[in-house]
Amino acid sequence: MNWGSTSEFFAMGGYGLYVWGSFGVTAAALLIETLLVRKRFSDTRRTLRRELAADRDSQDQS
Amino acid sequence: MSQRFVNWFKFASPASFYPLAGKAWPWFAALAAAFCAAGLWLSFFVAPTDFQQGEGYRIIFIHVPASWMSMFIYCVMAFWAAIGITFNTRLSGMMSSALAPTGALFAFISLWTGALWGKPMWGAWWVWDARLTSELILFFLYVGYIALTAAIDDPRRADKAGAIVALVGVVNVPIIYFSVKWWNTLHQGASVSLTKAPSMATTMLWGMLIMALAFWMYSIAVALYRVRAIILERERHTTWVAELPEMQQ
Amino acid sequence: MSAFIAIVRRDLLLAARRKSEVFTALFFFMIVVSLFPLGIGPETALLRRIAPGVLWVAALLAAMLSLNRLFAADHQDGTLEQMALSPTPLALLVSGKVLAHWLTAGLPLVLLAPVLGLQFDLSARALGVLMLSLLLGTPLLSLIGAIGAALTLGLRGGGVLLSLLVLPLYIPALIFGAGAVEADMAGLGAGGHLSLLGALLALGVFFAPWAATAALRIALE
Amino acid sequence: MLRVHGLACDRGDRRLFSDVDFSVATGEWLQIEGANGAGKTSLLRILAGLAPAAGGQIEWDNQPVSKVRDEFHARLLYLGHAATIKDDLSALENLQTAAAVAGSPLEESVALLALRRIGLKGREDLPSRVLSQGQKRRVALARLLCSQARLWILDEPFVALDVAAVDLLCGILDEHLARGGMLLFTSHQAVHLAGTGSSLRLGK
Repeated sequence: MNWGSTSEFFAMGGYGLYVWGSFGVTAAALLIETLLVRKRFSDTRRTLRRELAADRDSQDQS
Repeated sequence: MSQRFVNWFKFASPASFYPLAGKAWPWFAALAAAFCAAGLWLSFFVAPTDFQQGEGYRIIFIHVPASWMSMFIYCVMAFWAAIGITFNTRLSGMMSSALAPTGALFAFISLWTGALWGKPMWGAWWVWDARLTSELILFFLYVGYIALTAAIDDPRRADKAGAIVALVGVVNVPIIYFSVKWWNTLHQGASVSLTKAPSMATTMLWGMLIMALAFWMYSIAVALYRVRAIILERERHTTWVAELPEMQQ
Repeated sequence: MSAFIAIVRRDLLLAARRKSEVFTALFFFMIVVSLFPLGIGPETALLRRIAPGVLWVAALLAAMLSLNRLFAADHQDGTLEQMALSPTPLALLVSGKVLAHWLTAGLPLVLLAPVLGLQFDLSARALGVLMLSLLLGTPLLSLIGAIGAALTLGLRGGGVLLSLLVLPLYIPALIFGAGAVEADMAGLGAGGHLSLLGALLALGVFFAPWAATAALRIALE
Repeated sequence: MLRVHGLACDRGDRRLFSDVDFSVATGEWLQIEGANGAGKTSLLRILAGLAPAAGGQIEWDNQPVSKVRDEFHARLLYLGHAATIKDDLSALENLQTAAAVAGSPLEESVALLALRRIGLKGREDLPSRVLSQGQKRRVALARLLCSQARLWILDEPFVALDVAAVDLLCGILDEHLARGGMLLFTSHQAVHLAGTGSSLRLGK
């Protein structure tokens, strides 16, 4: 184990800003990408569902 | 033999790839999470402090794998582009455009972490190191690909044009890399390179490999998820989309 | 082959009838190069050091200016369709257009560069190497540019997109071209750089017309 | 002999036409009609090999056209909607360049003769910029006079022509058909041509 305490872990031997800046931004970037992809998929699915439902309705009526 | 050949082309159709991707992506996401946990544990708790660079060197556990991924993804895009041009399959273009944003993201992460590594080590946020410069140019190539495919309205045309850009780019990547490397040595002599960290211990190598695996699995999962969205957008008027279980109700 | 000559002849004729376009690019080259001393200062040693890079970057931008129109007019008036239907392979006709583009946009830069180099106090020998590197490098700019011009044909905001696509691909030409002059001034000899530039040119002559043709066929569909 | 079977064309998500069948034999002509946007130009472009078809076959001399593409192009003359005229070149230069690109370079005397017959005598060396719309069309049509191609595909050849020019063009087309040529064209007006011909209506 490299670290004596939690604060030592976060300080990273004086390089805390750089190390956590790297890991933090990476984690944030990957998380944001995941959320954006999920949103794109569900948006598409929602519009398609509505289009199809409208099509079915107009078919039922005719 | 012929049976297997037919099967491959069956999966190359969007209609059969869509459910396959839907089943596959959670597995890759789970693998990504597992490798990520293992990689982080290795890079923070197992790998020892570097006697020259202190704790700052831990940045390479994401910097190096992200650079690898950004280059690898570009090659995979070029591979799909070549398939698309040769066999004229619809899926290959969709795969390329599903991969591009993730590749660009990894190129960005590589540049960002490179800058954060460079500041304490070299005293500057940016140095014209051969690898960093090539990575920057690779990022430009990704941006060019995304901008071009976004500017073309017809998706089929966008796929074909994107395929040409990807192929021209992949031919140029090694040329650019070697020219930048040569330029670099001519101008400032050999500089400290990121990957040639002074004491490359086995644990460090393992940490980087496992993190690379995590990024790899993540890329596959995200690309599969994104390609599902792209397939739905492109195939919206087909009957198989209308008959999908998630489209009912 | 007669079709190839006809294309080159026609494009040269068109350029000769519209001289202003050729001269605009040339004056752009001159002005950009002349701006650098004004921005940096007139110190001769410094100017001599930055001269190869400045001249090369300016040549690169000047060659980009006319790329936009490389295929646009032919696309608009249907000439491109006629070229695609010609019994002569389209790639050969595209090479003809690229050659004409180089003769009107690249060669004048090569000829003008030594004059501008004098502003930066380059030695006669360095001027010679500069001309040689531009002579080998500017055709490469036209070749790679043709791919970008074909890909962005008929797109909204095609001009900006073209620079985004093409400029990263220009980097090796820039490095070896400017590097040749620098190496020569440092007494290292420009042979290595120039032969690499030549190798890139050979590669470009072989592949670029093919890629540009594939891109044009997409635009025609 | 050009034979087309089950041809279909898509634009974006929409199907423009499908199941188009026809054949054109030596000395025959076919007029393609249809409302704006019915796909007339698309059909001609597909036949010329400029655009891909969404389905169906095109046969040239009983062989799929994709297999004999070069031979087909050597026998084909396609004049599209666009004038293909460069404003900065003279009528003579335009004609000679176009013919050379099409693989059959013209002697200057032959080109001058063609321009004279199409009614551009004395205007051969003027820049096309100063010609009228109809005169520019004539420059483009002068190519027909010098063409050795067996199959002509013309998109709206009668547009922007005056009565005399329409008669002249009809004469040229008749000659082509009499020589055993084939002709496909689009037009909104009724055209009286010699030889056997038919018309095809796209859309409902």
